This record gives sequence, structure tokens and C-alpha cells, in this order.
Amino acid sequence: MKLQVLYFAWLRERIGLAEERVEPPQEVASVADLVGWLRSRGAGYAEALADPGRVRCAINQEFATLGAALAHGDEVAFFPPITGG
Amino acid sequence: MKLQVLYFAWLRERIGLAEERVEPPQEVASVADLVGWLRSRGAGYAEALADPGRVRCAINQEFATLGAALAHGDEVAFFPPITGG
Amino acid sequence: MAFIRVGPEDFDPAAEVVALQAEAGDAGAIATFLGIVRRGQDKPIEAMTLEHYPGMTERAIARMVAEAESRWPLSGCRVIHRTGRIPVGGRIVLVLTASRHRQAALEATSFLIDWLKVGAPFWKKEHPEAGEGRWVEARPADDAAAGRWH
Amino acid sequence: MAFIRVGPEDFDPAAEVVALQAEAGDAGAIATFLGIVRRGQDKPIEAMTLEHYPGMTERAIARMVAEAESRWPLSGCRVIHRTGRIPVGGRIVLVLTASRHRQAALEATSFLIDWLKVGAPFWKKEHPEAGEGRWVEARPADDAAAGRWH
Repeated sequence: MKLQVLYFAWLRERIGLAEERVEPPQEVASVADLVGWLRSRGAGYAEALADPGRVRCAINQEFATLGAALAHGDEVAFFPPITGG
Repeated sequence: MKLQVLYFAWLRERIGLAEERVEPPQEVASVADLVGWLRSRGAGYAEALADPGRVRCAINQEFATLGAALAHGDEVAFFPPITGG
Repeated sequence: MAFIRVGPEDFDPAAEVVALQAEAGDAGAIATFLGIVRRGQDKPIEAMTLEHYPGMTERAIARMVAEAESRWPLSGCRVIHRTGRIPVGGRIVLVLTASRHRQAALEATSFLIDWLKVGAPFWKKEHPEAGEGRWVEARPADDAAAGRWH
Repeated sequence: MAFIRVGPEDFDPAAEVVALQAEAGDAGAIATFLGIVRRGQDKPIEAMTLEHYPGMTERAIARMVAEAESRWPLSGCRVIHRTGRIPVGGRIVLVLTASRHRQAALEATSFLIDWLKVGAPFWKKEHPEAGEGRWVEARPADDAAAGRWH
């Protein structure tokens, strides 16, 4: 399964990337699985994704929960709670 | 008792006056008394002041009720319910 | 602190926002309400005349603004209400409030326009495209809207 | 019907009112909300950077506007939200709605700004006069304000 993963605001800064194409192992089926796998990829990831309470997610530009299932080709974004307006 | 009386909107049009100085007889002590006395002054007055439910009043530029007392030198205004804004 | 103007001159909403921002200092939120002469559908009009009670109008508006300032933390407020004949599409009234808090600005603006409709001595006369001018009747809905704020 | 723009360009509130009036036809009421970068008191800032999620932002705003249009009889609506670095006093966001009814315009404007704060993917970073930039934390009060509209 290939995914396009986007990071915004301080997640982007800590991970050091705005966007990347990843191919996680087959057992990664949900957003929560993906978070766990990403955390294992380095200190920046581990730090950025340490507290799920501070991280929000969207799949294909729609808000999603940690339990949401992933599919090949999905665009998955991680970001902090919104502070616009 | 001398009073300055002002009329606005359709009251002004029916009475044919925007403002006048009046000296009603001594028994005129309240707004209601004044309305009664003004009505007796002509057809325009009688028509404009026929329905107290459609007439509002201010004394010295403060909203007042029909029962309010009048004093020498007061500025008394009669007008329809407000339609501004 | 508030700026109140009642008279026949037209106003420029943009210039008023700039003026408000200058007065308000460090405001993060500016809410405005602009009232415009509607043509209407059933009996289209070409203009409206606004009559007022000079002196009492300004006092009544000043009192409303003071009330708004006591209820919400405003850093600036401007109320402009035109009088005289205004064509369809023309501006009648502008309420602007500034605050650090967006809800304060929005609520104070709502409050002021609701009260202006029932508490300041203005009367509207509509001029239809055909026929005589007619005075607008007060709407009970306006009293109800102002009553929300008690 | 609605006009939505997200991007770094500044906007002119007056031109937007004119555009809205042209789109809205016979609207009697225009309500606006303008958000401005505040300097703040405790740790004054000199600018703010707004980051967003291109694509998702526009979709989220379009959905909010559609929801507002389903709740209130709007004859026009414009939402403009800037991105990138904006100095203190600079404009961030403008919401304009037009309606025949003043309460519809005022309520829809409130609704849209409340939802923009929590439902469109924007993130603010403050740049203090001294020291490092810091990301603004989301405020529970904003969730509560948006929750009023459920």
C-alpha cells in the first residue's frame, strides 16, 4: 500500500518534511497503525507523533479518526488542532 | 404653561406643522390631557392623534407615556412607532 | 470613545473601518453591519426618506452605545445613520464595533442594530416607482429582536 | 454562489462589500467580520504566519458556506482567508454575508467565523518581537463557540 503523507505546522517542523510518499508494511491498516509505524522511523517522527491527543488527521482531505482504515493511494495528513480564523 | 410641541412623520404631515409653541388651558397637566386638547384644535390634529396606540411621545427628548406629567417649558414630541435602522 | 453621526451625508464603509482600527488600537476583531435600501418585490420602490428627531436621536444612540460598552469589552464603536432621501441600493446605516474578542464584536453589533430599529427616533417613508410615498409601519418582529437583549 | 479565496494576497474590505452587493442583488443587510493580527500584551508579537492545507481548506470552507446557506436565507456570501506572514495590524480573514434580513446576515457571519476557527485547516505561528516563533495552541473556547451552532 502506497500512501502520500503530509505534515503541517509544528509536526512538519519536527519531522523536517512537508510531504513524503511511504509504503508501510502490510500490517499497517489504520491511521493508528500508521502513526505507530511512522514513530519508529526516527526521533523527529517519535517526538512529533508522541501525543495523539495533540495530533489531528485527515484522509483525502476529510477529517479522520485514529481508527479510520487506510487504502492504497490515500493522501493522509497529520497536523495540530486548528487555529485559523 | 407654555410648551414646544413637535410632530414627526405622518403626524407632521396630517397636522401640517413640524413644530409649534402652544399654551394649553390650565387643566392640561399630562400628555393624555395635551392629546385631548390638541385633538380639539382641528381636523388634522383629530385625525393624527385619533389612535393613541399608533402615537408615541417624548418629553424633553426622553420617551414618555400618556400619563406623564407636563411642566412649563417642556419640549413635547409626538411621532409614530420607530422604523429606523 | 464612540463615534456617532446622524445626517444626510453618505459614508464610506472602508474609511470607517480604517478610522475604527486607528481608534481601537490592538483590536483583533471588527464586526460591521451595513443596512441598504431594498427595492422590494411586491411594490418596488425607487427611494426611501429617513426622517429623525434631531437631538433626541443622537442622545438615544449614545445611550445604546454606552449600554453596549458596558456589556461587551469593546475597544471601538462607530454608528452612522443617514437621514433624508436615499435611492435604492444606497446606504442607510453602518454599525462597526472592534474588540479583542470576535464574539464581543459580533454580539455588540447585533445588539446595536436591533436597538437602533426600535430605540432611536427614525421614521422611514418609501417612495414607490409609481404612486404616493408611504410611511413604513413598525414591525413587531423588531421589538422582539430588541427584546432578546434584556 | 459564494466566493471563497484562500491565499497570501491582501484584500480590500470595501471592494469586497461592493462585489457582494453586486452579487447579492436586492439585499438590505450586509454583515461582515474582519480579523486582524493583534500585537498582544504579555508577549507582543510583530507578525503572524498562517499555514494551511491547500485543497482541504477550500473544501472545508465551501462546506461551511453551504451549511450557512441552508440555514439562513443568504443572497450572497464571501469568505477570504489569508495565508503566509502578516504583520501586526494586518488583515487575516474577512467574512461577508448579505441577506434581506439583518439577523440572517449577522447570524450567518457569526456561524462562519466560529466554524472557520475550528473547521478549516489553518495554523497560526506567532513571531514575537524578541525570540523564536511559536505555534498558537488551539483554544477550547473556540470549540465551544462552534458547538453553539449544532
